Amino acid sequence: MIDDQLPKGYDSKPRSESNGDASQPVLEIKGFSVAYRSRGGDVKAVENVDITINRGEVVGLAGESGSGKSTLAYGACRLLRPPAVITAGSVRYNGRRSNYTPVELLDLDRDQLRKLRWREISIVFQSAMNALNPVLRIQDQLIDAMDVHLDLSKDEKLDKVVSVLDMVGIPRDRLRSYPHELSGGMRQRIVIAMALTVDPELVIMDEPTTALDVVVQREILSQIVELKERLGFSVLFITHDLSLMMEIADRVAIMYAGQLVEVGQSTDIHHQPAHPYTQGLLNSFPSLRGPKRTLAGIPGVTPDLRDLPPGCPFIPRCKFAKPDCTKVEMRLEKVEGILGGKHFSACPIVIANNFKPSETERAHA
Amino acid sequence: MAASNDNDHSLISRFGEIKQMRFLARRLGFYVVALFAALTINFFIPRFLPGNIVESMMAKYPSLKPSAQRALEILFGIGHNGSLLHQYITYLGQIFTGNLGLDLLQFPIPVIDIIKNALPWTLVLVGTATVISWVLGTGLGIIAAWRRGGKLDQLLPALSFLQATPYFFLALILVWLLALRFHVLPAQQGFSNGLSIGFNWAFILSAARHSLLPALTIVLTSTAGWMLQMRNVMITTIGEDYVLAAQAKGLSPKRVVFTYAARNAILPSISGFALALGFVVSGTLLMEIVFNYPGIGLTLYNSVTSNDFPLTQGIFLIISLTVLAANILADVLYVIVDPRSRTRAVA
Amino acid sequence: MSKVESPRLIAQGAIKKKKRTMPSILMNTKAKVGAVIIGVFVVIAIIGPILAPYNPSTQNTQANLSVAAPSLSHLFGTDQLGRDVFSQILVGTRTTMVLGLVTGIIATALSIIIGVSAGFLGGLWDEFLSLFSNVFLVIPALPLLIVVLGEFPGKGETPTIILLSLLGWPWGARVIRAQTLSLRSRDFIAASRETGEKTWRIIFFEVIPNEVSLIAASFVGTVLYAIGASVGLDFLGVGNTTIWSLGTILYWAQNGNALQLGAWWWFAIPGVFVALIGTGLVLLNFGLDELGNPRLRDAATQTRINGKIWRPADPTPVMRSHVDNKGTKDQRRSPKANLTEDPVRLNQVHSSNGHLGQNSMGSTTVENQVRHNSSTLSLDQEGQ
Amino acid sequence: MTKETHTKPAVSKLDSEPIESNEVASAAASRGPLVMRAEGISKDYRISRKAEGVISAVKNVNLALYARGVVAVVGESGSGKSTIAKLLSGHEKLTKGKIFLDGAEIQVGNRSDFRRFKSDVQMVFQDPFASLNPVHTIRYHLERPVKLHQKTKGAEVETELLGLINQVKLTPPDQFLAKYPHELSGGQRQRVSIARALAAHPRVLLADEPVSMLDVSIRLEILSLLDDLRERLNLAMLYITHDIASARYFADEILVMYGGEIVERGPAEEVTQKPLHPYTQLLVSSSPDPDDLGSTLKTGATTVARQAGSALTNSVGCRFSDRCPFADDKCTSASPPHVMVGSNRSAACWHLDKAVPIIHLDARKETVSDTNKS
Repeated sequence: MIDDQLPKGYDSKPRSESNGDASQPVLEIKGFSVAYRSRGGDVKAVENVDITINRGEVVGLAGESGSGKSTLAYGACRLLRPPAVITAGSVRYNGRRSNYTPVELLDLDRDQLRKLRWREISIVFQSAMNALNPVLRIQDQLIDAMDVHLDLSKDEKLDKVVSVLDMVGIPRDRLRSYPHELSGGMRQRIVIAMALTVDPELVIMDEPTTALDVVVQREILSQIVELKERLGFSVLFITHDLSLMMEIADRVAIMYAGQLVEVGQSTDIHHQPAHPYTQGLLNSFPSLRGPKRTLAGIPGVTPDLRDLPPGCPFIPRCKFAKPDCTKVEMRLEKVEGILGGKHFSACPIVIANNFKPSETERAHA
Repeated sequence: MAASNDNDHSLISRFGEIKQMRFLARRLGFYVVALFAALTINFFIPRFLPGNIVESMMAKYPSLKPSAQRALEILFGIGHNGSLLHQYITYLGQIFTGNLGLDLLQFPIPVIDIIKNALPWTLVLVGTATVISWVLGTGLGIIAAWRRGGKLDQLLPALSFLQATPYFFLALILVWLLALRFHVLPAQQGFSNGLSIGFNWAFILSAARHSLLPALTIVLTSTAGWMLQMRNVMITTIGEDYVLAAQAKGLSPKRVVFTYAARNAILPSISGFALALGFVVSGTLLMEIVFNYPGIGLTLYNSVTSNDFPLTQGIFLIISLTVLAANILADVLYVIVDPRSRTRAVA
Repeated sequence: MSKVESPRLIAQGAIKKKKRTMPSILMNTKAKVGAVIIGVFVVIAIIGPILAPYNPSTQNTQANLSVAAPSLSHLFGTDQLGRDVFSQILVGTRTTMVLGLVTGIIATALSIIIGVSAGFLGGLWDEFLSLFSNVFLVIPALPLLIVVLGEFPGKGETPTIILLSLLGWPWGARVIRAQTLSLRSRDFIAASRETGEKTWRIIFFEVIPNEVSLIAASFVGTVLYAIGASVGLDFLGVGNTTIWSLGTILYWAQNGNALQLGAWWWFAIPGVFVALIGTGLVLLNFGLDELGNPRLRDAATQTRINGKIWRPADPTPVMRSHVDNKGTKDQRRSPKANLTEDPVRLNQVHSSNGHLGQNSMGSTTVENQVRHNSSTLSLDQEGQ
Repeated sequence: MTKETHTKPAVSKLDSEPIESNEVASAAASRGPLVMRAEGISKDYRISRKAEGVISAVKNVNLALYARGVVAVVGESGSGKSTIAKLLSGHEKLTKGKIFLDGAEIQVGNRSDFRRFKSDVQMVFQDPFASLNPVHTIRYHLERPVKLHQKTKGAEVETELLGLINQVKLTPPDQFLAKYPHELSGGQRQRVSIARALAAHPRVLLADEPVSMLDVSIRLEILSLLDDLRERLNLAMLYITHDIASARYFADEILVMYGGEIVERGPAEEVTQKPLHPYTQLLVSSSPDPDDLGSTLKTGATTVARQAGSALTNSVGCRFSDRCPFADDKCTSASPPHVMVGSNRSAACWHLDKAVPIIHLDARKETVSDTNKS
């Protein structure tokens, strides 16, 4: 029944003939570039990014403002508007409702994408106040995605909405409320619930708790993780808070100036950051527990994306920078660290010459 | 799972309640003050005018009987009956009983009766045309915003021209083209001579035919304005996160456009509607004069040119009241469309 | 919380930086056209009366000059008294423009005074001033003007200017008040209090400079209103019909049965002049709107992708571009890829930047991209 | 796991007499002489005419700022921490209480009083994108306070401006003066903001979330700039933040606020490492901890704390009681007084004896994960 609703081209084969592989990643982004066209020139907001999200995995995407992390996520879903243009790459989605046969998102037309959206990939927006339509009741905003994607009766939909709301800890009497009648924490929960109404395979979370206090943030994140375990979706978690990311993500990708500079298991990156930028970032967070460390931060300012110098974009702020760095072509390179695992960095200089656990090394590592 | 009763919630609803009360009180206060302002302006106008208005009128209309002088003096509160305050109170009393005095030109027909004859023409014509142009303009604005850069958007300069064209000038052009050159439609008056006003087909058809040109004038000139406003607000609204969210949900474009974007974009248009009504009334006044249309505007003009002061005063008051009534209507509409304007405590 | 990372911000940043080099209002096509139109009329208003070939009121009783169609000696024809319409329009444009501008200045000044004090002082002041302007807003202006001006015949344009100014300020005041209210709560106002600045200095040096584009828009709107209303009043003959203005020309045309005589030059030309002035003002305001609202500005810049209108519900366009050494195009990926690039458009876009400038554009396959992306260390390769 | 090692703050003192919180010695006092002191300050906002329509945003707060010392006020949004900054800076009027500068009570009745007060007490704002006027150059932003407070003219102004720019390490100085705010990055703007505050040569700097709007990599630079400035310029500093980890690094003393009241105060290291009050404990345990490999966020085991009730309305009893795991009838019927724990620490809780063992649980978890790693 569900299969009938899927667009052609993303589920044409009947399930029995499927030769798909369920162990393949849910989302595979390759060579992905996004540019903002403007009269002053192209702003290369995302440049040649590779990233995969495996089934049931939480992948963290971290970086400073303007590093392109949101652009990457929204661009992969093709939700950016002009002057944004996808200039290169491929985004393959691969889920159980597509019989694990990859679907190339960049080739789908509007109506095909429309059927795939939310059903397969849903989004928790950053600002709950802005992501909810102020003139519609909560109930209508939760149900309208089901109207499009699920073939259920009105009562069944309502039941489902109530159960999803219950999962995020919102009583059902709030269904008939309008967004402005709810507190910030409640709105954020509603936005999370909204992303789960049609059982997506992948949920993109764009700084879902940034605006909240730590106590509420912790509660909501615990709920998200519990729901993830229970419902089995994958998460792309976007944040600028690296310590939070280390805690919640299985794998972490670090972005700088529109490019990926480091990808790896969160433990690898935590204990053995291989890119100077990652080291700097980790070194920017005061720790609440354990002995006090000397914190350094990263001097300098983020580069102008319209006018990137050749080579590594981090050169002006990097303490390991050498003349050779201007010739580096930004590519993720496997790191052979003491922890092993899948760990890649875009800094060949540090990797080749003096890769060792940096001075950011933890007291206990 | 924890019962969710976030800390600021009760505060939010309480603030909401208080804001709501204040908002209501403010609107009510506004209506009361605006009403009194209209009445007071009306009261003072004859007093600002040079000379004794009643005597100059008596001189102008020799047919008036001395009894009329007394009536006029009461109406204008001029003469020898007490203080200004007393006059004002007498005047208010008269207004509230619906007594607007007697007309001079067609003495002793009460002013209110003349207004009663003229008002329906204007209300039906202007009301219908305004609603049509608002709906049309808003609809076109939605399309223009959705297909920005499209054909409709390229018409913007032409539409600005239409918006900038004075009502009466467009009316002149239309009369010249459609009535005088091509004789498609009648140019003057509200219905053909020889018909009597009543519920018969001959009259209704004639009235409809006569109203086409004036209606076309209003629609052409005011549609462009609504459209430009709606287009700009709509483009701004399309940039909101909730529209993007609707799109990310895979909702049909129809639902994204109407329920998410347009539903929000229309709010300023509604509150602008009431304010714009004043301009509409002004514009149609000129238009009625061009078409010699028997509405309230033409009646006002005639009363001014013939110094028929009681009628002028009465019509001005009626127009003010109509604009106020439209404001109330827009307020109610706004409350229906925007839930934020009717926050109440949630149990 | 870190600043929201928004693509919009990035794109805007790019635009903003560009802005420094040129007054931004002139970058806007609509505003440019509007400014040119208004500029032409200002010139006409200044030198028009000097250029007028005839005295606009001089009658010419020659029979063939009564309601004569345009000719070389009478460019816009004559009226039924043989007066030169061209001269009337040149003289009348000045009257109408001066009235509009003077009213605009007075009414805008009132709007600023009332709007800024309501918004900045707040409290009871705000309640009172807002109420006051709301009441003025619902007073039907034209009927009132007809009633009052009907009693001051032959007094020239001064009563009209005074009355129009008195009735024309509330809309601007409302907008300026709202803006002031939002500025007042901004941190930089608190910061200047922190510095110890006096209130008047905060108002004039911190608040008002931030409202320039709004004040300009309000001024333009008021001029538009004043010209519209005064032309209407003159057309009715409520003002002084012996003064030449675009409205009184129309009044005489209407009285002289220009319509019935088919003398289109008599009523159409002055009317089109009024409409053109209005169009200029509307366009100028449109430009100001776009200036103050980044989203409108975005909408004005990028609307067509590959010659196809992009609608907000459409997916992000994919315009794979690959610069190859020969400067030729690769084959398109598949016939299904309906969003392939439009070379002309792209070249335009890129002509001003160094990234991909001289090369012609083409698309590349995903496979190409993947190969391109192979994970070999590339220290030995040349940079671009 | 031995109890003794982790209960260093003298729990034995818990049953000592209730005290006024201003009797607690400040951990910042050792830095330098007392500059500014607030005694029992309160701020009520009236939201309706009715008696219960009063919100006390700040209730009976005592604090003292010492030269070269940093006092941090930590709490969630709506806890009243920003109101404290507004009260101390004279932007809001006190409902109750007194503020002393150098022992003299502050009266800011008229404008010249206010300006004089402003040359001693300056504030740095949270949002560097909003706190600079977009239409003015950096020069204008710095010149005004210099002219107003230093009464200098001509060349002296120029030296003063370059000095300020140098002090906040914006180089090269002459280039920055001619720029407009939108040409600067967030970090640079915040430096300008700090320079503007310094232009008055203040003795007290109130920093209201000075880094929360900045990128993580920049935050540290700004904080170390502030740290450097207080040392060089003898500034007494109030640091308002929701990030308790940054307070640990930057401040000498931490005041934890909840519902407009100070619930716990003490030396930064002690408050963050051995929190006493149940709310501080919740705050600390909720902060993200990258070292916590057994994190509940990875396993999905939820430990949801009880939700907050309305904290700000006038109610009797402890304001945290409706979220507190230890709350009983006593907590909802009477406000707890501050209990002194050591010479420079106190917490306002009826059940410190019950609450404090939580520390052991927490500490044990830490140690367990530590042993796992090594």
